[in-house]
Amino acid sequence: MNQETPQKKRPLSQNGRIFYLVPLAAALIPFFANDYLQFIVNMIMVYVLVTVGFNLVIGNLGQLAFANTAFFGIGAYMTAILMTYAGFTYELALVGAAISGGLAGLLASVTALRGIRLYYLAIITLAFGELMRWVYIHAEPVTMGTDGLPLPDVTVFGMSMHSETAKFYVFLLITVLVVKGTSNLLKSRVGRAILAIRDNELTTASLGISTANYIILTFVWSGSVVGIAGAMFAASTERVFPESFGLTEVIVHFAMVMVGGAGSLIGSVIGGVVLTALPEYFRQFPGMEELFFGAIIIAVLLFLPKGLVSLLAKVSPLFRERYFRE
Amino acid sequence: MKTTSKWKLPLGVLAAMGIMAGTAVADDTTGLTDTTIKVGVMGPFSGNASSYSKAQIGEMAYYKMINDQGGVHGRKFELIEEDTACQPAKGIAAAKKLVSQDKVFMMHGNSCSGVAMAVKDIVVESGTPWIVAHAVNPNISMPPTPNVFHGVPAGPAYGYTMGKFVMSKPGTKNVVMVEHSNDWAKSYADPTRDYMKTKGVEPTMVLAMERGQTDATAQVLKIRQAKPDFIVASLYEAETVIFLKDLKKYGITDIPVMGAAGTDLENTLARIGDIDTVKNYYVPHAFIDTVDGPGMKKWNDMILKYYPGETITGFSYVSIGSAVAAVQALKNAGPDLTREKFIAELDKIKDFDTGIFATNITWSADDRHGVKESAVAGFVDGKPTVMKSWNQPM
Amino acid sequence: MSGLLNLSGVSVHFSGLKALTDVSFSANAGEVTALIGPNGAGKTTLFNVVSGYVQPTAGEIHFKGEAIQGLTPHEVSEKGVRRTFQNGGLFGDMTVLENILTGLHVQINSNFWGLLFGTRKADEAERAAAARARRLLALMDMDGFADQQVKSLSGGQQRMVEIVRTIATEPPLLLLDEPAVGLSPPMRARMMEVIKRLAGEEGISILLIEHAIDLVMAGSDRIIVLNSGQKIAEGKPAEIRENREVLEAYLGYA
Amino acid sequence: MLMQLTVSGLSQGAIYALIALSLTVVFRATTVVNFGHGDFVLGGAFGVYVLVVMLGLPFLPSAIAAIALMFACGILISRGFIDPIKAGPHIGFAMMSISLGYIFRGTTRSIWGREVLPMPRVFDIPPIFVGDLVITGDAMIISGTVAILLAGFFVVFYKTSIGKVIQAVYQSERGATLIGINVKRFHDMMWGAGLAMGAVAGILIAPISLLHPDLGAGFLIRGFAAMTLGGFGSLGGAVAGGLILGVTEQYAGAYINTALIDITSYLVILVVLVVRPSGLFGKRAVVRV
Repeated sequence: MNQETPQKKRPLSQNGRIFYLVPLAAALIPFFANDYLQFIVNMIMVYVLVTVGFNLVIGNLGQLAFANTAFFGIGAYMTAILMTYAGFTYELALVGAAISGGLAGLLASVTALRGIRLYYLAIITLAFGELMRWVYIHAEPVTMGTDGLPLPDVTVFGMSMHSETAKFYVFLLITVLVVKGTSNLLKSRVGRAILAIRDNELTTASLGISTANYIILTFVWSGSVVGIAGAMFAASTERVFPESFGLTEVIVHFAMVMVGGAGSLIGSVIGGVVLTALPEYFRQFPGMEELFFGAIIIAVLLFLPKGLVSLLAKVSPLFRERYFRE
Repeated sequence: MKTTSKWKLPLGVLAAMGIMAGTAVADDTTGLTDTTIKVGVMGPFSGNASSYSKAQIGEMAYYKMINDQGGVHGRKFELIEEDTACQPAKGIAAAKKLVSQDKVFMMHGNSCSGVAMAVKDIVVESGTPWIVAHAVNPNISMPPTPNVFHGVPAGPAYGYTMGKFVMSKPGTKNVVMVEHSNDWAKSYADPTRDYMKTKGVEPTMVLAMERGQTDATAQVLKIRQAKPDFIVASLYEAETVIFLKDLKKYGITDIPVMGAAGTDLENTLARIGDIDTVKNYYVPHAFIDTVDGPGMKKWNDMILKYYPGETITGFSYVSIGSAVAAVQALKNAGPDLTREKFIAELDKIKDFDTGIFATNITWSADDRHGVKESAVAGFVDGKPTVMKSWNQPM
Repeated sequence: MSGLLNLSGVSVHFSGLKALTDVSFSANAGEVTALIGPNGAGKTTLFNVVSGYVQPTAGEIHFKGEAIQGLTPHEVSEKGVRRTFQNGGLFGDMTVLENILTGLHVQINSNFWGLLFGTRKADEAERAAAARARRLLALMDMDGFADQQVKSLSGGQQRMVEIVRTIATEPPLLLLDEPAVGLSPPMRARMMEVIKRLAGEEGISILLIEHAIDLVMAGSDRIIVLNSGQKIAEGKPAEIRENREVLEAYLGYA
Repeated sequence: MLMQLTVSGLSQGAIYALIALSLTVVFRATTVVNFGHGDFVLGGAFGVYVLVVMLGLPFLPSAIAAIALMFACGILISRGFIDPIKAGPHIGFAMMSISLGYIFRGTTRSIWGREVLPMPRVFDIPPIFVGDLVITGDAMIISGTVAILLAGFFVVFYKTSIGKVIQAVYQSERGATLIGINVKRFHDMMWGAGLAMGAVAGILIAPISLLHPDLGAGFLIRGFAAMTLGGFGSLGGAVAGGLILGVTEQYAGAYINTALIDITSYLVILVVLVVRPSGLFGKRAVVRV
């Protein structure tokens, strides 16, 4: 590599500033929100990570995998199981959830690498997700079946996380770290390789890039992120139930990715926020959920295929995804 | 430190707002005005268990009727419906909304045991009086907590009823159980098993039949081989019909089938359309009469008055009895209502005839399972009949 | 076995169809070697064989003295044989710069954890790569297009970008599949100039498929002529111009 | 018992076969796997319910009307929802079809969510007893109807000029365009045919299963399992796969554990795709993307 003169101290780019401003502003939410709103805000962060993770596989890598609900459930159950049976503290269980989510991702990627792609991948991962739910229900001695597995007192570094406010600050920290880490990865050769594979796997290989490794990496990272989201979900509900990881969840995840913008990290954040908050807002019209999510995906596919973020990108270059650092 | 000074003012304002918000803590008269009582009604109004929400419909019809009669001590019920979709996470959001945003005086409802278990801690911590009016998991109100009451027969009560009925048939030794793998079915099947065990009978076979299955051949053929004296079928409405039809198909019409609460005879018969297939089907029936019986007419009329077009099934009545008891307790608490007084009055409800439950309600501070037993309904001479035990009409 | 790339007796049969029969030749380091021949002569098949997309039915291919037949495209690419595609292999959803950066992938010295945590080292490796990508684009006078979406470029510009991207991988041997097809005459001349410059200044050896005879004659050091899957001639441009068989088969003398 | 399980499995399997075949018809013609198909299958049944129970029409005309309605729905989906996004990534098709399915399900739920609807029994054929073996009226109606339908389908497909056209387009869309076939209209027709065939399956099963909005997911998964088993994209394979799946469910339930009936399809999908992705009868399975 030719010699470059690295700038010593660079001012934060506009992008960078926004990145830190949003969570800083968010940190003030507990001053306004009642317990209910705080819970919703916490759920928003859970779903932001769910979407961030899912988008990596379907948006960035362009693989149609339904295993996201499975990653989510595995993360949540792993957290509850590690805390209940192995006496893990929450922060350790969180790591366990990330690792087990990652392992589930590895499994999915192995299938993808065996040439099971597109619809085959979709169907096999759909089956995998439903099979996991069957396991949660029937592995009763461990999971307590449909009664749900309660979490022991959730503490982080010895401090209780029972209140929504405490959960909020822990979740905020996790969310910021995971989103920043994902952003770092995407704005590097890793992110470009993933995108290149989506566009044309053969060409990518011809550039000396090991496509298999990056497919594995994407699934594992996606699984870990969603596993972490699962651990947050478990802490939020304090009891893990099989019903939380059924087929309705699949469409919710899809909708979040599509509405925000497939293949866009900022889009994931937007999709997670909007589609967690909106249904809460529409609480008064129960029964509309399937119609709502179905209609919203169709509308996006027909009229806004790149999601809300593409609208914003027209307004401000801040929302344009960049896959390099300068 | 330019940034700090820039943030000082807004931060200070926010902190002050936070403190102010904090001081507005829930007190004993939360959710009350001189003319209203806010009641939170949580139920699965959407999602795949939405047929349970008939229970909330019945209960709300009752409250609306009381409102039309002038309310309680001049206060009318303001019902706030919250959907749980039978999903724990949604239920938690609903409970938190009712407690910390709508600030209801009391909560009455909940159909799904999973959701009820998930929200239990939240409700207990908030001190909101909560009458669980449909979910049957006994652990929701056991061990007792200061503010949670069970207003339906809980699982053990149903299990006791189902088990007792099965064992009341002379010579019952060989029992086969068929059930869904979900919390609903387990809450009936497990206590039934427990009761039968006390009588020295273990099920010969436990078979799974999942929701959405359209065929029960495998189960029925296994039953045919086992030749049981009684079958306990903890199945949801649709699957009950499929199961009974398949029994008939393979010529098993003489083995009695004990169903779970949630199906009723009239609708099951209507769906099957053939009395021969259902003549040996029995269901726990917590109410004084069958759906089409004269005893239920006034309740049916009440529901249809406020919810025209509602199809009435056994689910429709489940929560009305506890609403009757709650209204009684509110009356007894007098015009200067507080949560404390209300809870005290609920605990004074003893052997209370609700006019709809076959069994009276009794609550006390150390036993919140208000309804201890249920009757059973079955066909006698082709007519739906409520009965106490095998061959013993009420 | 003197050249950088040696083919000896390479044949490819697709279920009875003889796409290549017993082809042998060498491409030398630092030279532009051109493959010509009429449509269906087997040029693209030959590229596919060399780059690992098609397995030879018989014969051997050596690169830097190492046998590479039977390797996967990825393995061949790792050995240093890189190619461009006839129908544009650019990543349409990326900008020009990001495309070039993808070409620089293997040269960016950073690991997963460094990138994840955004360590200074990883950051700088990324930034240096971006700077280098811009310089490579400048080499082709393409630096003005760096932040444009690839989709918005003309066909010729896209091909330029693809070549720059392949060069970015610093390949010892570059396989160019019809780089000038569809270009305007000035662009074609420019393309040939660039190719020559690559061989000369950047030290990249080039194996080229090209239809435009004038370009090939002007720009290459050696020419291999294929017809019906067989090599019919080999030599310097001047020699090929004189070769009767070539004239008959290819240049259309009846 | 074995014979009885086989008979009942084949009758269930006939339904799965029809669902799998209708999925395959759309897939082969348009390369779109219809993830909303389970709900469309149910759509046919709900259509009949509305016409027969709510409007009081006789069964047979109602069934034909419901099938025609679903055919029209198929055309609408093809024209209004699939065609406009064909330039986009393939993932879009899957999401579109899932979403359309959810719309169907949401609609039925918002109308009948709190009810379990009985479908009237139309043909009450007494069962036949062969020794210990019972062949029920339902089984006879289902297998009979499906058999006739399948026979008709394969005759049309392999013996008529329409079938030749369909095969031609299956082989090569570009080629078909060259010989003057309107591929867009062909896609519409195949979507219509797929949904109509699915609707038949729904109408056949509804009198047995009653109607509630959640049946669709199970139908979809069983259709997928049957397709996978028979070899994705193979028409005959879909039929064979459906029958084998139906029988496998019964055997697994009776001889191993009744809890397995519900996940047989999932296990079939996982095992087949991992061990032999081409299925039992398929030629190629691995799709390079």
